[in-house]
Amino acid sequence: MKKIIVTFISALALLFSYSTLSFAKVVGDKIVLGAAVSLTGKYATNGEHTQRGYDLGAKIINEAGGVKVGGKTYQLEIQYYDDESNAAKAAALAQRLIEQDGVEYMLGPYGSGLTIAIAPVTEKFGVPMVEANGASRALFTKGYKYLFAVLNSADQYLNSAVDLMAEKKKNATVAMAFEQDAFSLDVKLGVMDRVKANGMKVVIDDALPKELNDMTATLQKVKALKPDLLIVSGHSKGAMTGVKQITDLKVDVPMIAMTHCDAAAINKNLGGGGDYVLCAAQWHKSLAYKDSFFGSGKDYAKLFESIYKYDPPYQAAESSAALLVYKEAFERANSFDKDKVRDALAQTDMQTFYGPIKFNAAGQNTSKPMVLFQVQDGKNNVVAPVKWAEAKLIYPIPKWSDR
Amino acid sequence: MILIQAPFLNLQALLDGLMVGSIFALVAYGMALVWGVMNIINVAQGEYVILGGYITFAVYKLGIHPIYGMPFSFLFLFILGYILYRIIVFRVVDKDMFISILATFGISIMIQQFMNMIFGSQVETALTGFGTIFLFDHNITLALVKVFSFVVSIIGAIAVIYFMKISKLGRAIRATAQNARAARILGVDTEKVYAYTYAINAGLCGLAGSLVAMTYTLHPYIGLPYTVRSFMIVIIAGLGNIPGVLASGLGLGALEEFSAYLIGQEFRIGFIFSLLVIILVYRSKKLAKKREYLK
Amino acid sequence: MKDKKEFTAIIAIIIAGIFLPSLMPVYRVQLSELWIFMVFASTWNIQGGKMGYNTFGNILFFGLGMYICASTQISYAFDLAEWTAAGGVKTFVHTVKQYFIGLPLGLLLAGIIPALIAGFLGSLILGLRGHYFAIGTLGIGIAAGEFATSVSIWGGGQGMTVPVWPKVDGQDLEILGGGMNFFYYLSFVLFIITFFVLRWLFSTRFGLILTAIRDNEDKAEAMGVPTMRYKVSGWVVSAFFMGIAGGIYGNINGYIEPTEVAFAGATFGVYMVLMTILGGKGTLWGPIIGALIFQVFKEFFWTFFLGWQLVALGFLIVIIVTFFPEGIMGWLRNNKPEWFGEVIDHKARLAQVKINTDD
Amino acid sequence: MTNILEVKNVSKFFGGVRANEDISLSIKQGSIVALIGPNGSGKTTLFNSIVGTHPIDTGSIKFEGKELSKMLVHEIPPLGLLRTFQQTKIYGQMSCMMNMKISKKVSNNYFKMFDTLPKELDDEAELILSFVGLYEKRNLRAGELSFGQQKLLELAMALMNEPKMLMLDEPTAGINPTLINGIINRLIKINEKYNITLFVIEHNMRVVMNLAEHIFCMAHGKMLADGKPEEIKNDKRVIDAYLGAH
Repeated sequence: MKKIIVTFISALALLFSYSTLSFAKVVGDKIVLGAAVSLTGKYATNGEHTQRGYDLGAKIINEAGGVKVGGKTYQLEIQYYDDESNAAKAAALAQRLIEQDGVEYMLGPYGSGLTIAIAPVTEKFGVPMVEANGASRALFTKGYKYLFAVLNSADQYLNSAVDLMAEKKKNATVAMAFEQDAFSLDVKLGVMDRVKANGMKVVIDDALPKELNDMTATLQKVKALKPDLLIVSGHSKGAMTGVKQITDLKVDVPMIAMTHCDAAAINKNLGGGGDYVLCAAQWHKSLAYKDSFFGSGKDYAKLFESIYKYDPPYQAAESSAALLVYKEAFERANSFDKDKVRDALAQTDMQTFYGPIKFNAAGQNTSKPMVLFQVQDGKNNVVAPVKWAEAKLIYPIPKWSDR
Repeated sequence: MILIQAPFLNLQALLDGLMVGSIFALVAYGMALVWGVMNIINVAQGEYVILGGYITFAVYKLGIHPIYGMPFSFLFLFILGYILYRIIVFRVVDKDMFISILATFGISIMIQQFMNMIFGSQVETALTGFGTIFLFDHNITLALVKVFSFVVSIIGAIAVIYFMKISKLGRAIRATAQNARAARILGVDTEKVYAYTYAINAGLCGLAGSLVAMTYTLHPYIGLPYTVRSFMIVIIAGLGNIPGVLASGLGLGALEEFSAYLIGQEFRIGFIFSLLVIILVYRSKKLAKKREYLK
Repeated sequence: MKDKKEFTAIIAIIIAGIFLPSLMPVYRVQLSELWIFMVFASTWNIQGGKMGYNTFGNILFFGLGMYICASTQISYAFDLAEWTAAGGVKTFVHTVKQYFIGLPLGLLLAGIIPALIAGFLGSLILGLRGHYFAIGTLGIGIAAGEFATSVSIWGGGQGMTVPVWPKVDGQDLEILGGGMNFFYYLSFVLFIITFFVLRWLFSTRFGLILTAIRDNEDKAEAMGVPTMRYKVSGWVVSAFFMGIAGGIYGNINGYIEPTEVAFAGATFGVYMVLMTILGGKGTLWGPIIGALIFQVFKEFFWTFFLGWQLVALGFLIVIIVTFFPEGIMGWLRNNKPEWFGEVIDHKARLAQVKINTDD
Repeated sequence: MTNILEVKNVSKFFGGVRANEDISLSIKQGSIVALIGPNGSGKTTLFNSIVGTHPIDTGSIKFEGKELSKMLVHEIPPLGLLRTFQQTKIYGQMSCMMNMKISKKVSNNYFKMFDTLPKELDDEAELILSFVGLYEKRNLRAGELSFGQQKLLELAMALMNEPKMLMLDEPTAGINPTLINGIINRLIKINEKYNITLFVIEHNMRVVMNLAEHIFCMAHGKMLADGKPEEIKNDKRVIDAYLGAH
């Protein structure tokens, strides 16, 4: 009994000592940013994209001379934890990053659910968090002061798709299937607004389970009811499963819109099955934005591919952008005081390869539109908004019998 | 109610259900085997399936048609199962079943993590390029790959039963299942039997996995649904009722498909589990009248 | 584990509980979690340890408690539906008064309602025995999570946030040093209460009968014990404390999500079992020691084995259940029986039965 | 003398097997009665039927005029009817003393569950343990006792519960032969001192003959014969049954 107690007192002591020698916000010439991303669990795919985005951003900034504060240059360094795609874990890890590792500048996790879980923590400690993957609208209505999102909120994802449909056909019918999670449900909110505004009719409204690997039931209904527009949102799993089974069942719908197509690389992995699908994206390499670090979107894509051997999905791009935002804010604040940095962040108004970034009162980047691309024989071509369109929308999608 | 609007959907749902069910049944066979023979509930079942899927996927990545992945999946998992038994599982065979549940749970999360490291976390699938068949002028649509996997799992299932009946090992397994001590006395090397039983189970999961890789999608962390369902199937069929597994597997698949139409897909798992509880409670209440209990 | 040792241990725990947060403030979250875990293990021990009924379902009461507490806290001051509605436009702030009436109310209900549900479910499902019971409870636990995912008043799959610690003119209210400490001490007190209640329960006829049920339920019935009544009552007790634990944890975590935070069978649900087995089933102290060890291990893994933590955890699980199924206390009982009030002098073992017929 | 237990035309079938067929017997208050018969003749089944382990198909079982056949297992002992098992059932992980103490009869009032055990129980338990000769072993885990000793413990536990009538299933099986006289003596004492009616299944004829004042003999699930020991001793049917004739 005593022995055991002793061992664990000492064990605790060890943990304790570890924390004391854990590095604070700025060590020597390093600025430490903290991030809990999903390296495992159901969001691992996009968690990985996010992490790579962050790493690339830090790498480039450091190579370009790092961050200049008070005449001294600092390197950016990121301390990661794995939140296992689990909200409880994410919140706990945020606590740990701030309290034990003394991190004072946070980067967001992947996914709305996890960001929602972390935001209360960062608020509580007044630690600024620039997040690149939490799109849920709920994030921007709680009056958070330290939360800054470089991306558009989820309710804007597929709106333009619905509008496109409206242009093509009066009072069209819509079928939709959304995963039961913070992000997808929010996308749904936006879609519903547009659907009402355009006087469309929803004929199928399915909810997908979180461990989804089968959408047959939905697709069979679609076959039966023949809607004009099919909308699917369920992160990468949803996109992959959806396209796969649409192909298997030869489901003919004039227009199909999804999220996370590029994260799941449906244009490559499904042997043409993904063609003609409309995809919502925060960013696309063909967009003509520029900055002095990554150059144009195309350059970013080339760089990313040269390191990670695949085309950067927007999850990576927006993550890299988050670091640019931080660098710029540090230099404007010219201080490491987290409140000064926070105010600097609030002032942000910059151009990046990823697009203009300017936060509104709620910390949301409003100056950048969503884009919509369509997979056209294996390539993702932007089709909306018209300003960026590099190809014409193909409508209706040719029947499987003619493909 | 859509099922009434489009009557063909009922048949469609039934067929889809049966095809899903067949794969689950195959997984359930393994579980029933291990449960019946070694009194172990193998919670790692789902992970074996996904791993098997990844093996096939790896073969597919080499540019070989995924069908040829099936034997590899089976063999790989068979060997893995054997090794795992020799290292870990044999320690929990004669312990409280609850211990075995936890032990296999430990195995399952380890496998998850390893798969995540080796194969990455991308959602993957292996394309067979099989077509689609339409029946009743396009009212019924069946993906050929599903039909294929249906046939394979049925064959697999029958093969298992046949194997149990005729082969020497099969008979040894059956004997052990009925009474391990007696079997031991009669000179059956039960350790060996256990090891092979567990290996066969893993192998079956592997086979099912390669079918999953062709029919559905793979991800290191979606093993759970397979464990869960095979579990249900075995419970419904009742222990030691190997032929019943196929029936209840197909039945459950169909039931689930209909539930997806009637009460919504998000409730699939919830539905399954509520069903499980209801069945158990009902059975125990019935026994209680005879002043007996489920045990 | 007889009186003197036990007494010192209790004192040690209480002192530690009071001073640890000021000793290592940065660990308050993990420490609060530790007390909560101890409640997990201790209450699970009533079924899994004392009674021999291995349940996976206790997480149900935890989750329920969490939701009930949060929704009470909120709806005491605001409209719950409005609060959880995704993208509700106005922001809600509790006044100090609202907060501190809502919280106790919430915790109370978080205890009572799950207890009632346990009473009802128990009378249905405690008729099952062996692994059928385990499976049945597993079913309940998971089904609950799945269904909670579509309860829109609770935010469904979006989850819901918990009221934030009230502010007095911009500054966090200073009671016991702010929200973090407050909830730390809340969970600590909960554990202490749980501990003493269980300590008393196990010393009563009730506790002994539970052990009897584990050893031989048929015999107990044949001796005229209405076992069902005992089993259900036991579950009610567990449910009550699990519920309150849930309420507190919800407030510590700040965000409630159906399958990952509330009905987290795959994490908490398994942890509580492991902790109990590791410490030793069926003893008062086993679960507590188990929880302590487990939490320390866990934190080590998540700190030093990034990316491998699950492998490490899985490995730990396998080791525990394959090599120490008896747990630490079990080991002690076999090696130091006198601590458990069992006089095992060899004489007694050899002693022959003698019946002197001349009285 | 009134009948404490009355069994009328009880039948119990397991599927096709007729375990008990139209059994009737009555036992006088305060008597010692033995139930004999070759293995598989349905003795234990009859015991189980009486204490409600399984429902009976037809017939009635009355204990002090109360109908038992519809009651649940745990409702019967409070009436004062208790049985022991052929295969001993004891609480293996607990010490003998504990086994004894929790066997004490308590009222069914719900809150009695949460009483702590009174100190006096210790003395009572020790008394009874020494009565059956297990005093030295009182602190051992019951699971460590030998089969015979567990039999004695079960008997002691039953006594602890202060029954009016005790049904013993082979009380001397597995017990060291040198002790058998002691047991017989004890059983008689129980019967006299505590005035407990005894109903005993027994194979050991010596025990039966010294103990019982009335004997029932079963064979093939039917009641074969009953009467005073010497009648049974010379009853041809009984002897045939045992020698397995017909």
